[in-house]
Amino acid sequence: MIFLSSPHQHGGNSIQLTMFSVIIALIPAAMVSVYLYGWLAVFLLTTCIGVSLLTEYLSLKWMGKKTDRVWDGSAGLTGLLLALVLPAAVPWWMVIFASVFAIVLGKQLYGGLGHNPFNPALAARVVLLISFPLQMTTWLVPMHMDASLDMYSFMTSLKFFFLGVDAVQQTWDAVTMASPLGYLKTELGQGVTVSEALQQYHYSTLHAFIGREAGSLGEGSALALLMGGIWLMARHTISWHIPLSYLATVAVMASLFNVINPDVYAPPMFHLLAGGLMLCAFFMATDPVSSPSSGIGKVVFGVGCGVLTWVIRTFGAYPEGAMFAVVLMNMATPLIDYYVRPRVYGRKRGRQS
Amino acid sequence: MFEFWHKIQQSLSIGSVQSFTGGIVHRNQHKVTASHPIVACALPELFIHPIKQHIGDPCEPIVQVGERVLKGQTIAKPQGYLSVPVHASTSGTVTSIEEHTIPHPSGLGLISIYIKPDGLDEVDESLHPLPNYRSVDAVELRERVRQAGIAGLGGAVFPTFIKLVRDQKNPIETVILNGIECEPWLTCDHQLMIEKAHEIISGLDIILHAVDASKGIIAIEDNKLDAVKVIEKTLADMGLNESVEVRVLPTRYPQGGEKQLIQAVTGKEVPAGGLPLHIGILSTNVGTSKAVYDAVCLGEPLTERIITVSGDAVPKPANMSVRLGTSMHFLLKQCGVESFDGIKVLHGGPMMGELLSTDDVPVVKGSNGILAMTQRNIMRAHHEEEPCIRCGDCGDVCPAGLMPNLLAAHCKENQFERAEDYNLFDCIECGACSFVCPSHIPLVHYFRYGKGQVAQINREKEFAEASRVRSEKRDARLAKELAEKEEKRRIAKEKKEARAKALAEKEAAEQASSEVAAKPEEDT
Amino acid sequence: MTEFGIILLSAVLVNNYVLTKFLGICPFLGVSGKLETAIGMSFAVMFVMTLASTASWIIQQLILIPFDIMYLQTVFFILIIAALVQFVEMVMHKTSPVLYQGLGIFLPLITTNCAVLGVAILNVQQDYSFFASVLYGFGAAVGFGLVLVLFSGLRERLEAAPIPEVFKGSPITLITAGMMALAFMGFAGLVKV
Amino acid sequence: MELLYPVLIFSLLALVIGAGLAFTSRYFHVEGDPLADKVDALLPQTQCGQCGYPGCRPYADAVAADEVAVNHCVPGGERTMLAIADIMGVEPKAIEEEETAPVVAYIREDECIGCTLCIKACPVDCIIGAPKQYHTIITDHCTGCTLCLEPCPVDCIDMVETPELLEHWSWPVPGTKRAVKAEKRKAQHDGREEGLDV
Repeated sequence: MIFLSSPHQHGGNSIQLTMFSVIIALIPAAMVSVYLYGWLAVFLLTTCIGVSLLTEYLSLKWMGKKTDRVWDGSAGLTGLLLALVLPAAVPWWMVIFASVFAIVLGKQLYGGLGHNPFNPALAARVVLLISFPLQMTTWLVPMHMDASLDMYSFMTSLKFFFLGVDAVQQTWDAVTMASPLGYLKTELGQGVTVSEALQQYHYSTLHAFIGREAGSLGEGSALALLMGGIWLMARHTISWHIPLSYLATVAVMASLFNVINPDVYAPPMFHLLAGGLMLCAFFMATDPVSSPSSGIGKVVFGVGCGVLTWVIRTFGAYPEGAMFAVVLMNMATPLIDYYVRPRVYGRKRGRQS
Repeated sequence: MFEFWHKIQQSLSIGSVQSFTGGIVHRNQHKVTASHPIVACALPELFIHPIKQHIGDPCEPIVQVGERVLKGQTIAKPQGYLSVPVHASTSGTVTSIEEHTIPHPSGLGLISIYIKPDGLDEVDESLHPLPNYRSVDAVELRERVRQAGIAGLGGAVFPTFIKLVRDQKNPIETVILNGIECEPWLTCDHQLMIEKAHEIISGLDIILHAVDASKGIIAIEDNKLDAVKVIEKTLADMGLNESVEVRVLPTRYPQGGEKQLIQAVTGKEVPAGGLPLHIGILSTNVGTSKAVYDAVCLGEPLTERIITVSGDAVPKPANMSVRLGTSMHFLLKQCGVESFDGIKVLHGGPMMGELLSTDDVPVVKGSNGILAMTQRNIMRAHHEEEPCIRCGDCGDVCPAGLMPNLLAAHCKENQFERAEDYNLFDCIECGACSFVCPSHIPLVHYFRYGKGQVAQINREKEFAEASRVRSEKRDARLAKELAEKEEKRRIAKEKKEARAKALAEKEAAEQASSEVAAKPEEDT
Repeated sequence: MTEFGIILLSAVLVNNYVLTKFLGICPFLGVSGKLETAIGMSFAVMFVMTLASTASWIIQQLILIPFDIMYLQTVFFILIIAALVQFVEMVMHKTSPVLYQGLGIFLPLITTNCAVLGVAILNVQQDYSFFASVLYGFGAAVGFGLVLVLFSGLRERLEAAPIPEVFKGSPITLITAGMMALAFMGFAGLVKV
Repeated sequence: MELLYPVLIFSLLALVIGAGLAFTSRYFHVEGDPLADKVDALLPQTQCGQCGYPGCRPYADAVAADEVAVNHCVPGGERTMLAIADIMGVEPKAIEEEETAPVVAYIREDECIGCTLCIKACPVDCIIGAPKQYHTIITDHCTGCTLCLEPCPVDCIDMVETPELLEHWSWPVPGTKRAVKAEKRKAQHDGREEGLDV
């Protein structure tokens, strides 16, 4: 007899259910990306997800593990998330490289699902950013902004994706623009004030909120991400701790410094809606594997992410601070789990036996 | 409105002040036997009474094989302080005293007293009823509760008399009656409250008197509103609604756990390593309260209890009044179970109950439910373990505030010191963590494994220490013996030498004297 | 004041000794297996590095420059730092057993590893004042300690992971260290030195 | 001449430092830490001698002095070996002998001739008896060292497995091979053919 311990009843939750909920929650964001970049977004999404699944399958096969793990949804989710943080202008080989990196070095080498110390999608994104800084900071003009731009038909998109900008008889200058964060960074460096810079950029908070600004595929629409995120929180797939503490910290830091010197420090709303913050707060930082387990640990994690995001965005060389912040806090996760523990019933807070 | 607000609180997992931390809500309670009236179980052909049915020291049989015993007669007397006697459930003959499997996950046995009933059901009347309990001394009440063999009937079977103390340092202010019954399937306490409200409340009154407490609280979950009505009405009839309050709590598991109930009712926490007594609270199950009433007012020791017999493999589930010592096999047959193939028997509820390896096990004081489940249903909960995705759901539902995923990982890697550092021994094994785990990790099993290993390591350490002392004593003894021997040898040698010397001297003297003697001869 | 702050921040995060300067890799990989050890090691390194930058500054100013024997810099630094650490270890062993339990066993390990020597030499190269060099030494050590402790936390987690056989041990450790270095690139440009 | 100064300064400095260190090492000398005690505390104290030393303390002394490997304590098993390796800061080494179930000695009293030889051999003094009287073993104190087997002239001592006590029962690791193995052993012990599958 094999001894079986109580409980003899189960709630019915499963890994697959969790992963597919997150995927479903990301569908609005993916749809916005298609609205912004048309066929190009479709190519990127399918390539990322397809290559991720294929890599996962091959890794599992080569390591002699059960290959049905491919369908637990985690590889697909990694692929989807990776696609959503990539700029639309990246060439096909970079997409494949990133997907393979995310699955192999980000996850499978560490022993597969549940053991990766870093968020695989973000790890791949960081590697790409450091290795190919130019391509990773080139943002295409979204479809709705320039109707005359002949970029987003099926054939041109395909050509652009595989052969580059020359194949579609365009120049980089014509098809690209700066993202709000990058633009602000450059202008601030030249001594322009925040409000002037935003005005020049024709920045609109409403547009940023519903997602009409240039940026990575899925980062654009705060609205779509919020919808997905709140649905996940209502479903208990993710807890409120990380998103709330993360966003609140960024908002508090930004408002504080914005009050001190509004010419140099961007307003909180700008920070909240710009770049990958929403995506990171709801879908990257909440990756269960690489974030702390306890509620209070998650709050600490979120606050840490928030501070680092604001600091790197404001002072660092990379205007996109959110993903660095999350990867940096991923490193601290084991320590947070060790030192920040919930209060045990009948004991005082703190570590004692 | 209240319900709606509560749902919001639960879905946002914000605990209100008056609630315990963590916990889960069972979507399907499976309370199929709710409002089934209590039926008496038939007399079986054999009773088996294990000599230990409570937490603490085992009893010692005081009857002989072949002896005739009466219902309620003490057949095993307590050994040590933390122990209560065992009584015969009916009149009959002791047929043997030997090991029998008891309801324990190990499937191991314990010395048990076998009684063959004679069908007469003659009662031993050595315990006098004390209907005027208010005039009885608290010490006598306590002794009575002990003699009646009462231990917590909620499942923990902690001897009840221990709790009934009047401590000057920690006076008990509040007595909480636990009518929560938060496990799915079980309904025995629910039905007991409906049918025996008067007895339960009288029992509470006895306990209040025994510990000189001023306030009683009967805690009931909001899925048993009919019981609340009955209890409230009875309280009003008995004129006790001043001192005793009915507290309706939202249904949540594991609210029936003593520590959790105290937190939910009073907002206080039992300090780690302490007892409810230390914060002036006594908590006991409604069944125990009824047993106290029986023991004091009727002079009946604990020989039967209410059990829910249910499960998806039971055709006629019921709440039954069962004599202790009845075989579970017999009980399930009474409820219409024909074939035991592909059926697993659970002793207790599905969340904390034990899976029994055989159904030939007697009902004991701690049996609050017997669930016969189809194997398929049971195995659905014991899905193959998948890697932990560290989602932290287990920590969110943990009523003890632990981090079950890390704890289990350390137990799995045999890092027990780390596990203890993560407060392994504060785990109450409620099973909420395993219930919500998306990876189907048997977390509670890992904790039990860890606790067992730690206990074993400590035992081994103690044994090694004792062995070292014995070995060192032996070495010292041997050294002493050796030294003594040396000493003796030395003394012997000295003596021998002395003797030799003396001899030599004597010889010399003799020689000398002979020489002296010879000299004159020479001279002559 | 701002200058000191910048020195500290730069030494801790931006120009982290381990992850951007690749100094002190051997204790970083060697003593990061357990969290407790890593913490002990971090404090020991903080202690030694601060001491080393102080001592090397004094030697530089009092002996090397006056006698014009700058080319013997390395030899002198090794001598003085090694001796100092040995001395401190012995004194600590006698006077404070508790502290010795925590730090003492690590002291001989790091007498003159590349990070310690590096801090002494870099100080001299950058021509810091006395306080600045002490602060720089301390900051570098804090950065080292921070990374070491973070890394040990990660490694403890890797211990339990079912890593493919060929990647167990050093390979996965180095991959993780590489990922950490990449993440620390995020701090680039934080301080313009 | 130009080379002389640096060499002189360096040598002087080295000399001063060397002298200082020598002085400190004498002045701040500390007795070696009681490593052997720590090792001894980890050993199971069976005094069985299976390690090749006449008891646990001598083995602990030898391990602390780095004379012998950490993997010679058979009764201690893997856990003890790992703990010792941790203290000594060496790589763990597998134990060659297989771990066996815990046993205690048992004297078949009707065969015992009362020679007291086993009493003398017992390292923990847990055999009671007098010359020409039956001897018996205090099972609670027996370490299962088997040292009493050899001196017995009539071979009346058996090593029996300690019975599984209800209070000492502990849960096996969930669903692993070890659990299955434990179950098989138990099934054999009970005379059952094969463990039931749940």
